[in-house]
Amino acid sequence: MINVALPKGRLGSSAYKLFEKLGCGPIEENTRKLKFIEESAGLSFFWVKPSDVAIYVERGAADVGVCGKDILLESGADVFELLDLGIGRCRMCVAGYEGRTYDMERPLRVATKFPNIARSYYSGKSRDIDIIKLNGSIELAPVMGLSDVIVDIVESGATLRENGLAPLEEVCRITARLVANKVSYKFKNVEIKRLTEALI
Amino acid sequence: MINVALPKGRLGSSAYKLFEKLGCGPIEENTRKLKFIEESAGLSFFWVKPSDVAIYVERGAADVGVCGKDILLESGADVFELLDLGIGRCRMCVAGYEGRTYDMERPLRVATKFPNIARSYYSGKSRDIDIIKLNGSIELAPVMGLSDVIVDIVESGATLRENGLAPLEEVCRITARLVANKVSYKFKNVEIKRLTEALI
Amino acid sequence: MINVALPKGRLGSSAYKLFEKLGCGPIEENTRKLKFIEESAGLSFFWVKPSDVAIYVERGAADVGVCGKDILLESGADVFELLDLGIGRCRMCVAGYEGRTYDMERPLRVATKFPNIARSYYSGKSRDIDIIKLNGSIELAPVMGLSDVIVDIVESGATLRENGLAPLEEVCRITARLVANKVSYKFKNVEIKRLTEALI
Amino acid sequence: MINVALPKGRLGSSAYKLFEKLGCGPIEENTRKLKFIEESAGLSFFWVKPSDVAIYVERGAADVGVCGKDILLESGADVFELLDLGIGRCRMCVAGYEGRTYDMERPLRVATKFPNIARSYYSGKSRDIDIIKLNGSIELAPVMGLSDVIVDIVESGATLRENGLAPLEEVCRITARLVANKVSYKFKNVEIKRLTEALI
Amino acid sequence: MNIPDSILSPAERVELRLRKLFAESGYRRYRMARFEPYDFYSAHMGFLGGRILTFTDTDGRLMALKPDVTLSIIKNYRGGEEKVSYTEKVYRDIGSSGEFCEISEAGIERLGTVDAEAQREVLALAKASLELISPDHILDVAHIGYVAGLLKETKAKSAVKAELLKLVKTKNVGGVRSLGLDAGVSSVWESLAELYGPAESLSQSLADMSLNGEMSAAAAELAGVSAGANVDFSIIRDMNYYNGLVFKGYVPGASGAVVSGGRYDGLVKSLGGKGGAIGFAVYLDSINGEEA
Amino acid sequence: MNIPDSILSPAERVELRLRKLFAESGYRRYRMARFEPYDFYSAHMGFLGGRILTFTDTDGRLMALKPDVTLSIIKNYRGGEEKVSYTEKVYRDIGSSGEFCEISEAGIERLGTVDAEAQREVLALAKASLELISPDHILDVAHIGYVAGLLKETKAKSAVKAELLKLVKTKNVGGVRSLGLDAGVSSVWESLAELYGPAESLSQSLADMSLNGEMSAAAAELAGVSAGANVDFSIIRDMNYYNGLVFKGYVPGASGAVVSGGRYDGLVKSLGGKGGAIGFAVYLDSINGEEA
Amino acid sequence: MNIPDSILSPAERVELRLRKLFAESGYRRYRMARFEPYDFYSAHMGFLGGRILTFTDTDGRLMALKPDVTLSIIKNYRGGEEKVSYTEKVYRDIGSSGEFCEISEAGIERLGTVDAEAQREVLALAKASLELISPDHILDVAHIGYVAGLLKETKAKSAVKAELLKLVKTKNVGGVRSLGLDAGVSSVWESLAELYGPAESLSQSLADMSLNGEMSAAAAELAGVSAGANVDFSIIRDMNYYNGLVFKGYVPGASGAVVSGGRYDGLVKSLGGKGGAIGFAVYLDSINGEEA
Amino acid sequence: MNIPDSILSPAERVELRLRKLFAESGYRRYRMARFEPYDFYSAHMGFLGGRILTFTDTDGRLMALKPDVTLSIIKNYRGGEEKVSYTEKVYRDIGSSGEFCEISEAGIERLGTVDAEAQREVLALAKASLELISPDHILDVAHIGYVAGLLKETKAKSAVKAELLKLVKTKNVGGVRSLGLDAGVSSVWESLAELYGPAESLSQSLADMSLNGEMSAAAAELAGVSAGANVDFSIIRDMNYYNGLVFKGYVPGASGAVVSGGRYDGLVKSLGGKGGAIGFAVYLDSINGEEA
Repeated sequence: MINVALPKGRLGSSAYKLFEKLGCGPIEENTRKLKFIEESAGLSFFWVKPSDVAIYVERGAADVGVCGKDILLESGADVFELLDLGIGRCRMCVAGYEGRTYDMERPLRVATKFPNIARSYYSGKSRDIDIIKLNGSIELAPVMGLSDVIVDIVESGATLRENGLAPLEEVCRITARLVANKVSYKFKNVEIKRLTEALI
Repeated sequence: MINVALPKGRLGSSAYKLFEKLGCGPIEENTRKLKFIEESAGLSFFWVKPSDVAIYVERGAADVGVCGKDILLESGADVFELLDLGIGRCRMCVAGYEGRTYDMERPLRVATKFPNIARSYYSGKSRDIDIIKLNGSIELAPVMGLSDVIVDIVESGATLRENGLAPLEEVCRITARLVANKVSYKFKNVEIKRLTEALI
Repeated sequence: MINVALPKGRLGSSAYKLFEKLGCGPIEENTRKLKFIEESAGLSFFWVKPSDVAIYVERGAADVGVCGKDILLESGADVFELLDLGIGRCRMCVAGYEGRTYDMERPLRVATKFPNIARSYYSGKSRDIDIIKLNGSIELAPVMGLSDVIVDIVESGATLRENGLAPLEEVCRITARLVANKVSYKFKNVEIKRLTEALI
Repeated sequence: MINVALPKGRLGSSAYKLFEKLGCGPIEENTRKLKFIEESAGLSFFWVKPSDVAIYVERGAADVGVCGKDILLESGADVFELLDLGIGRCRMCVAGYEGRTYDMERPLRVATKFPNIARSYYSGKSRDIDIIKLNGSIELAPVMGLSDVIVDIVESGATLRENGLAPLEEVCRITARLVANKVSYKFKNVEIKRLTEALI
Repeated sequence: MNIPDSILSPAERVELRLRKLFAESGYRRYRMARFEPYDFYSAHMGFLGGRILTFTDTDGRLMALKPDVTLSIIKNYRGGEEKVSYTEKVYRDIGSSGEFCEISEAGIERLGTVDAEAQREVLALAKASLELISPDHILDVAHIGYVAGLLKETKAKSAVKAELLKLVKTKNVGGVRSLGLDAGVSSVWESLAELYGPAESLSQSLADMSLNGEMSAAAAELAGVSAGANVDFSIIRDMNYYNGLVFKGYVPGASGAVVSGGRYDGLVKSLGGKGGAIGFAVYLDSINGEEA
Repeated sequence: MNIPDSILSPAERVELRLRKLFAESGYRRYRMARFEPYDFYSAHMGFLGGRILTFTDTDGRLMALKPDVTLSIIKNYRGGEEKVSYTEKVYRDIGSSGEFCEISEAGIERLGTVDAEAQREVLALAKASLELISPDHILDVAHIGYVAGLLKETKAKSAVKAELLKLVKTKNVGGVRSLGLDAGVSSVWESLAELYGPAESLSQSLADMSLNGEMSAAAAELAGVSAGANVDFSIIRDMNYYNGLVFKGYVPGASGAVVSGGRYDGLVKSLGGKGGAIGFAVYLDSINGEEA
Repeated sequence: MNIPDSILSPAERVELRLRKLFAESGYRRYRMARFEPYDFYSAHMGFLGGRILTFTDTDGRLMALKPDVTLSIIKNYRGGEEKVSYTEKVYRDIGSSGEFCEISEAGIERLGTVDAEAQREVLALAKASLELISPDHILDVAHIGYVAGLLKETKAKSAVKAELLKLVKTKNVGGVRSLGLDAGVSSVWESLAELYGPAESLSQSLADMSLNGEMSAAAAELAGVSAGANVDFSIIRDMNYYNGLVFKGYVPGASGAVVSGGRYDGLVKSLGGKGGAIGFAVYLDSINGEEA
Repeated sequence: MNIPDSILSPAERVELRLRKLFAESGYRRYRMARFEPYDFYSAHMGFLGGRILTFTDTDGRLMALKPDVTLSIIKNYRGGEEKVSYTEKVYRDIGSSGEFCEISEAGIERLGTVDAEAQREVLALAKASLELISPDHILDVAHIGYVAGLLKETKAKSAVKAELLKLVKTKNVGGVRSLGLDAGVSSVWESLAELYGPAESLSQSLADMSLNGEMSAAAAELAGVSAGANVDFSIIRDMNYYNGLVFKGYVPGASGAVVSGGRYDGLVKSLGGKGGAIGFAVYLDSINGEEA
């Protein structure tokens, strides 16, 4: 029996669709439950916050999981990255007011949900920054004068435009991945391999 | 003009209701916009993630805000706590499997959204712990064997029961507070005082 | 057989005289040899640099020794101080040019053979100092402008006068002591007690 | 007027002899005084403990000095080393009991007047040691069981033999040097150059 | 000497003007070249608060990056009337980022007799310092003695008393009320938490609220020196060190106080000295450009 | 001497059994009483990885809480054939909590000639060590030389090559493919990332995939020593230090490898020594009770 | 399990024998995996003495290399009758060299009621521990209460009293005499400094020298438990922590005590606990080969 | 603004004059608010020399008390023509006492094209800086390229070459001779060690002593820029960082150089940058009162 951690929400649903190929029942019945078992497929699923999938897998509470690349980069989770599922496409960007310049002598105030990604991105440019860790509506930070720029996920860019902001620099591209716990991978190798191939 | 940070969601809505006393228009029109101004009341509102209100106020991006006590304790934000609004009542609890005991020689694995609160609570009992920081569905952690217990908000306790868990210890009681930035409070003292009195 | 460390030079000779009471042969024959045994008295002697006696005794290479209080203070040796032999009287002093004053903003330059004694003396007066560790002719340091003052042993004070210096402050008074290794004292208690009483 | 620091004792006397070439009066009159001036030669001399010469010169209390290489190595004094005077020849050696072996698992106990030289010598062989800093009669340390070996100056080796010890390893060769303060050398360059040439 | 403004940053200009101001007011300069042992500071955390960076000196002693200058000045105080000023770099972690920075701090200490005149002089200098930073500014004052007096009237466990002080510092009136103290005392605590406004207009009510001589005396002393300032008891400090007047100064834009001071005879005592002490520090790095 | 199991923790029992095992196999014990300077470790971060705790010694030198024993053994290696074992406390930060702990580590180093026999012996000891911890266990092997050879065939910037290694370590086949290398080479990299299974069955394919002599030689060497183990190239280590066989051992329950080792002639060289070196460490603290 | 002596060092053999001894005497084992904050130790320097190495944890807290285990055991003591033993690595600078080492320490703590029986048991275990190290050994005892009582009779400044204790610790009889105390009191201090010999023969004189009830009681208590030991007041410890029996054990060759212990209800109190505490530590690294 | 000298220390007056001088010469000011990681400095010890104090930041990173500003300026250099100046506090242990102090340092860096004109300008500024400190001063120059050229002609082990440089730095002519190098080369080394005097008079001999083009070129470059300075090769610096002109300035009374600088394209390169770099530092704390 393989333990699968799925991200709640839209990403999770499209992720689960992929598992139907393995003979898993339709999602309808399942989204309501926190966890459910698909005997036939030898799979046991549970839903968690997207940003929590990585730690569940890293610590072995799940054998495999579906997880955005952004989460993997931010958490630095020590897991196997078996498959790019090609879903959940977006970009990690620096966003702010176009054409505005900032005093290089004072640290740049960066609001973000991804402090580690932001830190490594700017240290690569040896730019001093003050990280302001937020949990949501990051795009509001510059609007309210809380930060100079933000580092965040950009899909359509609509939210940014609504707030008069624009993507200024692309940090990296994001998609969802199938990840596996390193020890589980070895002790349940056959099952996990089968699963992986089925999802390709 | 006073800048007010409101927490998105249920808490925010009931919080805003209190402002209607100050002659603010009905919420319907306003929940859709990220920010909106109530000229008459001399108030400018914006909605942010509940857990972000404290930092907006502490850093002066908002003059005042509505914020759960849990967030204040976790962030340790340096703000004035002007009013207990009496809404958003709940308890911060340690929850887990009733009657289970844990090896005192190994650190207790604690899953939580509130690492600082958890740390100070257990250090008070000089108990070694491993904090597992999660972002949601904390109650799943013990179920999946990710942690021994959790430290989280408990309202009805229904979610815990569904997962076979129970509140084991109460850490503290929570309600929503009206908080103010310390410098704004002084430079906009009259307005903020009026606002406060109106909300009592 | 008790191992005795004696300080070379004048102090050692007068110290040894005290042992003659225990039936040790006259010094003449013995000063020439580095070490010599007095079977009858059950004593074995050896001569070392006065400033080395303390460490020989502390580390048990000698069971007992004769040692100036200045050496004990400087080395902080962890030994029993059994007897004040009343010989080798002198004073530890701060010496310098009378009536000269020094800029309190800059550290006082102190030349000395006794850095630890000097340091603790001045830290007691919370005065910043620069220690200049010398091995001899300390009185020359101020004369040559190497230091502002010195911390050194003063007997007659003649040497200071010759160099136009004078004792400015007394740090402490010095005499020679009979010291014993702490473990030896316990395992050879009877013999060491007899020895001590004989020297009173 | 050049300030010259001379080492007291045999080395100093033979060193001073070299200065007679510059028209300095015979030593007899001078050894008694702590300091004396040779107007004609434009030199002012003073006698200090051999091990103190280096610091007098480094700190500019003397413009030049005569100093054993052992002192230079031990003190690491930051001075110019203008001339090898070829006097005071000897060797720095590790000495101990021939043919004795020591438990490599426990640090080797090394008695010495030269802790820095000893430390760097043994760290070069990555051998753990316990330094026992003594001020004289180093050869006694192994005899009394205070240390396993010693690191010390060896001239004839007679003293070692008397104590049943032998030189085991040569650390380096020693002679006396003419050293100069780095700033004096520049501001009094002509005089110091003349002096140096005269001593060659 | 004449120095072109162009080679000075706003903070540096203020710093030099402050030094001029302090010197003209007869405050001799104190310089702090060396570091202090960590244990010296850790023994007075109540006075410092915050976090201290440590390093180990070349002779193995645990030292601290100086978080503060006042402690060293007091330590070296040998009695008598002293007027000392300083401008030093100190080390603090700056807000959220938690990273440590070297920041500039200026300040004065007046040691010896601390009478009303002395307090007025120091408050005047604090106001003058604020003026040098920004024409638009606020100076808040409070009096520790008043709180101490009130504590004496408060029948409660020490844990509750500690809680009370925290509630006043966050102006948490509701919190005070919820402690369910004896009504008379409670109402005073609530007022203390709530109170904010010009000293002139509030002095009377402070006097009226007094429950004992200590409080009345404190109210009177405060009234006598605080002209032009606002009363705000949320600025009270550790009562083991501070014992009388305390004050903080603010300018728009800065995220916290730019001037902070008070009277701390308690610190002198705890450092084995005698006599009174009053002074303040100016946090120069919170000055970001727009200035007088 | 006879010791009642009751006074020993599971980890301690394993530790003593390991010491017995190593001693009987002719490995003399190495003891590490003192600390090493921080710079000694920081110069070989590639070998260590992870974080190092520093403190300053009483004479002002920056020292490290030993994160590892191997480095010290190699540093003191004076050439010749040596068989060394150790059981020491080392200091690492344990996973997410980021807090540092003192953990027990045992291990062996075989220095000098490292031929097939030597490799088989060390692998056998690794297996025996796993057996002492849990009857149910897995031993994975890989060969750095094989990867080194493949890198030679790979025309790409060093940044890309570094990326390739990271992708293999996370078994990120898709990531390899997306780099768009020349098809032939890419397919080998993809297989390396994907490959997992018994050495017996995979040795042949490794041989077949070889693109040059170095790879064939490596494949052959691996085949010759790896009976009973699984091939998994995700365990490869820093190539500046490791040069041949590498391996890791796992037991159920432990969150990571409990045995980790390989051949690191490169480390000997970088520490100024001569000759080969192979060995492994056993992480005793990951042992939590259920044991042989 | 059966372990060949050959794989154990002398110190390790003693350590295991001690663990057996402690376990059989009903002492449960305490393990200390994590480090404590520096401030925890620095607050109790009087109990520890010596120097503490610090490092900063990954979350920026100033931590200490544990110099001692007792403090942590007491800190975690929740009342009731407890018998705890430990064998841990601790960190101390070794004598002159000033360099820090990791050294092994074993010990026991008996917490709760500390009556004569408890004291006899602990002393017996101390003796048994010494026996395990060397058949030739000495156990010295003293009683803090006796000194405390004497101090009460001593009319002198606290500085002088501190000096008196230092003089007793160095058996400096002359030093005591030179202080010129009131003759009666002085002579007792002198005897305390001088006194050394079998408890059996000295108990009477201690009783006779008593100047008050506290001293008599202490003398009686000491007499009741110290059979087979020597009396030596130079081993007394910090009186803020120790309050009754103290003792040290010696073997030939070792440069200091190999066993050190006593009663420290004061420490329990200062750590906010209730009840008595007595125990001792064995310094395993001073064991260099020749053993029982 | 006009500042009364009285409120400034001699060092501060010099500092402000230097800032004026540098600003007027077109050097923009660089400020260094934060600390750098220790590893950043330790990787360039050859450039720094001396000892570095470390502390651990609140997020557990090992940081350094900045011992130097140049490294940070170069690290942030993004190419192009740059003229940067600074005045910062740096941390060094002051001579024998071994205690660490916070000391003031001012300096400039000219980055980009370093031609004769640039070198003359920087040397002129160095001289002007010395003039601001004391009318009586000395400026010494040397050329790393000349030594590099000579090393190429020297057939010897690298250990011997290292020794040669040390001997030149201590003007140890005899030491050079005793190495018994090939006569021709040895005599040049001996002259380098001995050489001291006005550049004007020594330039020719340097040219004559040249053994290859590199040396001639260096001699020529030095002659072209060093008017008014003394030649002294004892001031040469680490050749991995410095590559051309080096110089030091002295005033009477100060125990070492008060100005120290040179050309260090090598440092730019080792920090991953492109282009040349020349600059110098002024040690303000060696200024003790008597000044221009």
